[in-house]
Amino acid sequence: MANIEYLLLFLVGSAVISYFLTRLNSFIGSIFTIFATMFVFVSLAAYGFNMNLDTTVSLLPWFSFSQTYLGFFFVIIIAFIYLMVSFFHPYFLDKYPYKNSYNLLFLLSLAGIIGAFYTDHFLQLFFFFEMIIWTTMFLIPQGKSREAAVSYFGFSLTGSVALLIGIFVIYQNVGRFDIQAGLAGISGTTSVFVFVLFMIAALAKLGTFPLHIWLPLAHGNAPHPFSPVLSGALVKLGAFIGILALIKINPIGPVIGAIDLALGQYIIAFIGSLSIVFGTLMAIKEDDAKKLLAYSSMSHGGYILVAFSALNGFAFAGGLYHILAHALASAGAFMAIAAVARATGTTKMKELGGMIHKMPITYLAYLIAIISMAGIPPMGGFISKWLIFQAVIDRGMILIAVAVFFGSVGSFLYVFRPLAALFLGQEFREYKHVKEAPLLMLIPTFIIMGLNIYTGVIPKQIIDFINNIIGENTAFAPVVATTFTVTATYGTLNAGLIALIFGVGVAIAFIIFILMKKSRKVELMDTYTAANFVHDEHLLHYSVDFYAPLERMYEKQSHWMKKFYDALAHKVKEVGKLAKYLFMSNNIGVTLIWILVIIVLLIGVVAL
Amino acid sequence: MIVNILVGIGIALFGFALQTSIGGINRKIVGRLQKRHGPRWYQEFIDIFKLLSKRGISHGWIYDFGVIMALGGIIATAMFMPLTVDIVAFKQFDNFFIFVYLLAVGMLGMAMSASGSGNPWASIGVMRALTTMLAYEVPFLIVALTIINVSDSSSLTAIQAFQQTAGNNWFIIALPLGGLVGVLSLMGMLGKKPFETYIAPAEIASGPMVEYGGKQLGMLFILHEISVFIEVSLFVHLFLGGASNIFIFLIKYFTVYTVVNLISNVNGRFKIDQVVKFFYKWPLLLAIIQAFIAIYLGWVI
Amino acid sequence: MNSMNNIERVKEIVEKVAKVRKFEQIDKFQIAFEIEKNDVHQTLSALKLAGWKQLSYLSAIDWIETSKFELVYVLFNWDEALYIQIRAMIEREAAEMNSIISIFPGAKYYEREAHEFFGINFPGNPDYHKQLILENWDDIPPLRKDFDPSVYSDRKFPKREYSVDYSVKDPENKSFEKIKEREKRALSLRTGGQKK
Amino acid sequence: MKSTKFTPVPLTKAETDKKWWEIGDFFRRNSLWLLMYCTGCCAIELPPAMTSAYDMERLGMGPMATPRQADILLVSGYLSLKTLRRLIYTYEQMSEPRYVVALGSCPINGGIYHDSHAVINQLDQYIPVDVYVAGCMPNTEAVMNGFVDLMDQIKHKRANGWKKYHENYSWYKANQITSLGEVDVHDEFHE
Repeated sequence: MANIEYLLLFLVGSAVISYFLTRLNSFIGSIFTIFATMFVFVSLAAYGFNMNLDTTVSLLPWFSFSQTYLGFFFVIIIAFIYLMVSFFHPYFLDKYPYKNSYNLLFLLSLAGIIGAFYTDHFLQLFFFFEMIIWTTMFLIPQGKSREAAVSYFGFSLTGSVALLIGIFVIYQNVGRFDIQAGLAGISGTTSVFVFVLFMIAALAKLGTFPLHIWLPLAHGNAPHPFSPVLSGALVKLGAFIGILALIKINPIGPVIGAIDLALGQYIIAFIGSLSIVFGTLMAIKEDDAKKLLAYSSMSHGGYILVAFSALNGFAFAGGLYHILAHALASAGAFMAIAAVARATGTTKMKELGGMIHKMPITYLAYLIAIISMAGIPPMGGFISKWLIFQAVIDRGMILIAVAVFFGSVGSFLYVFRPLAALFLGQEFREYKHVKEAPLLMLIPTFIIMGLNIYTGVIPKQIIDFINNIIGENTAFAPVVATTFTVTATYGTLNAGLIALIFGVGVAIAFIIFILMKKSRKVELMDTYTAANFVHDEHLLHYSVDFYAPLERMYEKQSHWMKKFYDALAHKVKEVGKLAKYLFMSNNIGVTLIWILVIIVLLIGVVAL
Repeated sequence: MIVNILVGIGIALFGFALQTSIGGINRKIVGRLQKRHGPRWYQEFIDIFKLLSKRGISHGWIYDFGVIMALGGIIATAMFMPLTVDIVAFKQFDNFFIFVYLLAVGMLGMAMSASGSGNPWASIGVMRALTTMLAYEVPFLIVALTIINVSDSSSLTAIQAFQQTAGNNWFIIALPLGGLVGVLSLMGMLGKKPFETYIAPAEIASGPMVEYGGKQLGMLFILHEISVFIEVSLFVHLFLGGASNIFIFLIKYFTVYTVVNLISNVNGRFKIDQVVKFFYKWPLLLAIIQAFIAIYLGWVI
Repeated sequence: MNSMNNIERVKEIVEKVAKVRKFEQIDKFQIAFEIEKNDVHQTLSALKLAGWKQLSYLSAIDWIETSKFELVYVLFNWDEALYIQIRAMIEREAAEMNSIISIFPGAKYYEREAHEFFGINFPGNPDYHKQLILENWDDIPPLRKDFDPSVYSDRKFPKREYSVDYSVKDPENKSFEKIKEREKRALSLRTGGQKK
Repeated sequence: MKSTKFTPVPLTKAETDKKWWEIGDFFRRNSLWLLMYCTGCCAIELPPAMTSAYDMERLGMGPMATPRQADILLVSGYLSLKTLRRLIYTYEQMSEPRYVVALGSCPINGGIYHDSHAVINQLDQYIPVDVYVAGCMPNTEAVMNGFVDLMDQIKHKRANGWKKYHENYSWYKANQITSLGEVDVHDEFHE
């Protein structure tokens, strides 16, 4: 029996050990981190599935744990991403300025995550949240930029302050810090207030519109192996809070009759759809591969919000499925980009090209990840999007459907861009020496590839587990699923059949291909150039401003949010300067005024 | 299961043969329109077999793999397509979204292969194709949403059956605005003028296909014929009440394709941003209005 | 007439900076000055200041009898309808002319062309010797008068040799039948395969 | 009554290949796609050949955008050295089998440019030409007739220019090098 308390202590202990080991030798330290993460993941997977974890507390005072299907769903996904990413550490650590503390912080943040999802106490939830934020905040600036960490911290702080206020409001009303009881205990205006506060926290963590500025900055500038964690795992904390608010609190407000949905949920769905559109448009425009994927995370965050706010069993299942599918897809994509960045030292798409000839396996990993990300069968993303579509159509949420469909088609555009610019196209001479990623890095790549396909072909186990969550948290009917099929409002989806038929189709195409005459192999540079002689492969590589005609149409509007936040930051700075002037001035007059004010106050207090 | 798969392959083959002949007949019709004789009706078959018999070039494994994946995806999509209410390989699994998204596998494969050839024009063509797709797909999906909501199923056979039951009109009549949007989107899907920006032979040397010759190009031609078959039959099933037997299907199919082709032949070509602006102006607006009318007000003729 | 005034004005400008050896009015809108080689730069800059801002063309003429090259600079004014040609004679042997790219940067390519086709050197132009139009030229510059293109063509490009004399007058020639057959076929093509 | 007994004779591989090749020839001659290399004045004869006057499409022919897709390289007019270099490049990019049709007298013997320093005299010294259409310029019937001739040649397996190019590659290459020099063109703007 694994005990959560022991797991936490084990993680903290191994964090310290890994610090010293890394100090000794970064490779050994990283290998140790892999084993520590693996141990945690395996014990969680072995005991957590059937809720067999031991939640008794003996060593840690004031802490209390309980296990839920919902919490486990998140924990197992995130722990899995952590495990996969830890395989990358041995090859990246030497590049970072504070490599000793890297593994330490990494393991500590995992401890924070396990705590956050297993606790049943609001204050502990907040504590673990802060633990995650603080550890990751020191991980992010080890990448390219410190500004990114500041931005990340600022927005996370907004979220956690909102969360804390919400917690206190609940405590004030219910008198307990217990999560289940607390959420169940509030009603009326209080619940609306808590709903808003919790949603602010959720939006900030999920990086959705309008609290999304940190997302591309943090994802784009974080250390390469940490971006998959940020996008695949940590962002999902927001989804967790969102579920608490949207499903558990679910305040009674005015109901929109046409779609039979409460106003609060509709507003969240609308924010989600704005996030989808905005994230899609920005991702299409982005030149840095990691920032592009970050914007795609934002758009997928929007999908998750839409799914949970539709208040429909299929949508709820679809949202959870989407969390899993997107975690796998975005981790896969980010890890592929990380492998490329390790080999070439850049993630800018205009500087890269033709990596497929050097790194075919990484390419395949990226391909499968983006197929899932774009929601194309036979990968996991299709099933989740299909479930979400059912709910959107069922409710008749037309405006939200526009955004959902736009994001779905738009994702073809942006996921294809790194594929074309970074992996395909001309082979650049400066990367002639590049080799495929080392075996240790290919292990997680293969595993994630396999899981991406698995989630898209055999939905049974996942849907069954999601049904447990539905039964535990909601009153929705469970989703009917057999080994290969999922049934929803408007018909049945046979994922296995689709994969099989796709295989048949490819087999037929392959037979046609193999029967016909063998092709003549030519060089990449030997392409049709209107018979001109071009000697520089950079000139034959189309990757800068890929969607120029489309980008031109919203170029001017694309900086609005950034400008708004810049102006806001400017105002905050001004207020800060005023405060500084008032309280920390060298001016004797100001000091005298303060002394006078204090004396008057004191006299007043004494007199009263 | 094996029987079903064989039926599916049969449908895909039938679709290929059908569209290739009708494409040839349409070339003849267009020739007559331009006061020419026009080619033989089986000219497209000759073109495809000729291409398959030639010895083309290969730009590396992704160039070949992409073509195989593209053709495979399209054949797989065609295998799900119902011809009539009864002739369908996989009953109740012919979900509308499969056609939209499985078609995308084929397109992704083709885009991958084209970009893998290393020709900048191919990439530009792919960019244009994807942008056009972003334009026409959203209005079309909104109309499809309305149809699914009204007919209460997303299975194509069920939608056909819904339209064929007494008292229900074809959706092109029941949802007139949606029908208009459907026609416009179909033209975008088929890459007919004025939305054929991504082929543009004189401008970007036939776009994605610039580097293809020999069997690869032949396979892309097969792919194109089958995908036209899928798109036109999708339109027939969604808007024109499907078909209760194969002859009705043939008549409807021929009519739709010919009409679209004739419209396209009297048009010029849009610029790529004009395509996007066009689709996000009128068709999207009409689609949303139609959805409001049909879903919230319940006005379905 | 306005253009007459212009011509007078241009004459004045040119005569101020250069010794005009010959003035020629080609037509109403074109005039030509023949000046000394050393005055060319001054004249061009003066005319540029006066509004003839565009160098339309720069070329050369090979006067093989007098063993001279004549350089012709054609200037164009966007505001007044008057072309000015500035002509200067240079020696044919080791032909050399200082570059004018400091006045008209666009002359870079004209000078390269003149070098390639006449072999005139342009010191001051950093890449006048680079190849511009001809690819891998291996003879004397082709537009010089002492270059015989026919000989070059015979040497360089294989010629078709005719063993049979396809004379139209020859009654024994079988090719008439072929021609008749072709005409028949052409007729059938014209009529779309229908026999008349 | 003579009884004829059908005895299946197994074909050798060479014979099967030949049969397939004949079938392929049928398709190839009925679907000839052109790559028009419009170098000279003869190109003006192509619009009437394509449009309603003569309607090339009824023979299954049509213009194509790139050499990869095309079957015929249509040289219309004189070839300067610079063009020839690019023509050869284009020819080598085409898919096999490939045919060359040359219009006008310039590719035959230099035409009115026979003594120019920049124009070559005889195209078949550099790449194999299957059909020459003589005339300065040839009228449209002659052009169409040239295409029909090519179809005839394909039918009777005489359009073997592309095979000749493979067999006598060194001879063609030597000719190209004498006239053009090594293919060594620099793009000074992007160096």
